[in-house]
Amino acid sequence: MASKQDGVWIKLQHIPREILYFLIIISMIVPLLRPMGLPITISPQTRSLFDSLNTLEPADVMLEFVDWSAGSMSFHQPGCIAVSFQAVKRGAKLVFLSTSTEGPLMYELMLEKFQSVFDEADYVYGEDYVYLGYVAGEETARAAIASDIRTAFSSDYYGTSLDEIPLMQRVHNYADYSMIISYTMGSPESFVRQFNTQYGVITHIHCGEMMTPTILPFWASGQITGLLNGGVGAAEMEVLVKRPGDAVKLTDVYSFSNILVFVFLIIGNIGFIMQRRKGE
Amino acid sequence: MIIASGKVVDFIALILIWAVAAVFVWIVGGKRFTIRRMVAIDVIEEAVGRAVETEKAVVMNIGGGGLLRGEYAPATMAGLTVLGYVAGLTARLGADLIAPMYSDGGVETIPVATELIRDAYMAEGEVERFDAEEMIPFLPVQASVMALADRVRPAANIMVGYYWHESCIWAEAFGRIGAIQVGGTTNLYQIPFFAGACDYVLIGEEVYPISAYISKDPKLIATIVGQDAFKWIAAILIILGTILVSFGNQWLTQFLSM
Amino acid sequence: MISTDPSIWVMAFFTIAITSLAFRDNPLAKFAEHTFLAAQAGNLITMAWRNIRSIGLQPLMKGSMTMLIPLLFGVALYTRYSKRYIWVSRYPTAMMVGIGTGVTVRAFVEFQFIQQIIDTFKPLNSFNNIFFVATVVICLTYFIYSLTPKSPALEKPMSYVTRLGRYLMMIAFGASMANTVITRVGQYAGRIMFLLYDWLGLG
Amino acid sequence: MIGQWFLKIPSLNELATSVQQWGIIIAAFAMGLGSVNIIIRNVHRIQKREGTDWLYAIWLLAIFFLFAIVGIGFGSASSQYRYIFNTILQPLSATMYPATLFFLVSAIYRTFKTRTVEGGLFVIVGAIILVANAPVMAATFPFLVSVKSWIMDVELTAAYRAILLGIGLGAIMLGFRVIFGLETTHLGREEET
Repeated sequence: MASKQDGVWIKLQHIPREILYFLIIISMIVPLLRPMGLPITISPQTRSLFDSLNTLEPADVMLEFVDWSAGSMSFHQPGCIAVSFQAVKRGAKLVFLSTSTEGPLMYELMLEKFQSVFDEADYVYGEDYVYLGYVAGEETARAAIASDIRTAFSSDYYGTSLDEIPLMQRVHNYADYSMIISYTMGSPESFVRQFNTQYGVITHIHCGEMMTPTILPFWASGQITGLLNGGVGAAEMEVLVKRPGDAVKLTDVYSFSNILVFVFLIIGNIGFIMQRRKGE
Repeated sequence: MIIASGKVVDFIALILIWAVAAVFVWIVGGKRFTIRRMVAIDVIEEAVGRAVETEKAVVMNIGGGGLLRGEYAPATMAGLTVLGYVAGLTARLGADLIAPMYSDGGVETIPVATELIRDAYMAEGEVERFDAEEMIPFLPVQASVMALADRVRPAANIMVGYYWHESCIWAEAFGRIGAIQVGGTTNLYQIPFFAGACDYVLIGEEVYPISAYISKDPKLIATIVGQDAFKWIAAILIILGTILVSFGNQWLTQFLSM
Repeated sequence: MISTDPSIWVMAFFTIAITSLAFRDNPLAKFAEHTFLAAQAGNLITMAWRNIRSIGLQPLMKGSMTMLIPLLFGVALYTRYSKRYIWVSRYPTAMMVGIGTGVTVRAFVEFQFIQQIIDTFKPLNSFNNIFFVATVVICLTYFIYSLTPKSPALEKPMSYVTRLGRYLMMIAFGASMANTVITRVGQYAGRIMFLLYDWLGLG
Repeated sequence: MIGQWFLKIPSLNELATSVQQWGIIIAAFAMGLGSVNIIIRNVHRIQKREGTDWLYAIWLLAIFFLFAIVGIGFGSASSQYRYIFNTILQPLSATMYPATLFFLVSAIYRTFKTRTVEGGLFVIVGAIILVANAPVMAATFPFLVSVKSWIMDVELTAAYRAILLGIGLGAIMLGFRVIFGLETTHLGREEET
């Protein structure tokens, strides 16, 4: 009898990986076609970002680093839209820029969805918001932007000189930035180093959940003010600004696929333990 | 005041840390210090031994960080040291070594690695077994890792260097075929895959002492000793500060924020 | 309704081709991967050129001669392909490493050392705080390799402490791994959304 | 650079700012190095004519030049460039990294095993967080949320803080080695490439 049971365990350890992949894809498709709309709890990290955004005054300038690549568009784009929406609501001026190569095109894709918000709020390009394009050099570039934005950019993305842009005429260096937010899958620490540590600018980060653990210590110590935790954080932000969108849709996907992965982990390990017990 | 406010202690600390390092490197020297036993070395030896027994190969990879960028170079260099060590072991014990290199990241390490492996085989008098074409295949794209794992089916897979998303592909591909795995990277958010899939994982900057341990380079050991001194200082500061704060005394906090 | 836009079909094809790689190494996936490498490199060149032109060449045209220095250094990087002039590329490389290190390292003392130590000063009035401080110290001692007590009486407890540190870090890595799952799911779900909504026209 | 950080000397500040700008320009040039490598390697592959391999190489070069020529000729803000980017690079880039999910799932099932105490802790905590990350479970069993937030905010933050302290010191030491020339052996080596 025991051997029959063991046979099951061994079989459970050798499910072909194609089946696993198929199941995980199904677990993502079903909730996307049949959304459930589960309640979303707001984490303290997201809450502190939201509270910080609400301190923005109409003349304040906020730097938004559009640093995501197509890979993380699914949650960075909704996150950026939700944050920018709140900033626009507060009347803050937005300066978008990129230090990652796919950034410019990601900005334009984001703008397609966001233009209507700008129009509604009577935001004029060049006066209320501006996009500066890409600058090479990663952390060196971030340092340059903090100390003098004109060393990194001489014109905006569309070729207009910075001095001819009304908004940029009063934006020069760290003293003019009220806060910065970076949407990144690269190196979130470098923004904190160059903006917060160096000049004390309020720094927010939106990165993937996988990187959150590595920067949580900086959030705990207050070096990062607001921390959006990937897709979960983006969904929380959408709920907070009362504009549910793509990130909220993703929430249901997490339910299914996470439980499925959990089941894989347990099956794999029970099989392993049973097999080892038999081996002893 | 010439020093920016809020940075006084930082400035002094930087000078102090460097001064202590300089003392260890140039005055005390690293020779009189030993690095505690590193389990990873035992695991690597055991893995190569297993490869010899089963007549399978050993795969060693150093990631795609390259040597050009400051952030990634130290990990790649540590990886190169380990590569030299593994090459020495395989040359001596008689296992086949395969050290795949990325062709789309950190290409500047390829000649360095080739040189290193040749030297290792030369030192063991096994230079006729060195064959660059066989030993150092280029992976045109990272995902051909899977194909490599299926083709070679090595007994051991050692990964030390700087890894990004591909860490997971490596760990999975070689874990599936049951190879003994040793992994180490300084990219914090990739450590978990190595931690889960490897028989032994080098956590973060643990890759540096291992290369000092292998190379026995006194200067390298000296910098490790310098760092250790400040880790003790950090630990003592934390304990001291915690005790002070518990009694409501903010003196140390204020002093350090100066 | 399924999309009739050819570019959506191309996008869908590439999405599926790359995904198929996870199942098996195949020519389609190889084709898609090559396309990816090429397009990425092309994009890099495009972006780099914009940069060089806007902050290097344009100021030079306007007469700021100091811009010649970085431009020449930049061109010098390419001497690495010539066996004879390879030594020239050493200078821009050294300069790049130097600037990069300078920009980063100056922040580290405050950013990742002093500030982090200050925030660990927690009053020992709750279990969480005691546990927190103890964990930081125990894990930190794991990373001490050379200046460890040599006397046999201390060596043994020390080895227990370092092992405990390893266990504590493993717990953190387990949590971190689970977080990675959610990131990857979120990213890939974006592709599924594209395939379902934009390509197949469902939902 | 380090001087600019700590000291308030105007002339030093200006120098540091322009050096930063130089750094950006050199970095932009360095981005082309990879492309030169790609061209050299693939021309080589075409010359070798092994199997079907050279066909891929031709295709690769064609796409590369398509992007480079459109990008430099029309500019990256042009609609032409946007079109090729959005149809070709965007879906590829968007799938390349997320597809790691499948490897991750397979690794979780097959290789993340409770071999040792370490592995056991890893798997157990991983399992708890996986469940807690599923909103459905978090809504049904609220205690999971508090377990998760304890692990994340206390355990994990403390453990990672220790690791970060170590890495921070390592980086400071690296700066020491670069500035005082202990790192030259590797720089010298690299020039041999």
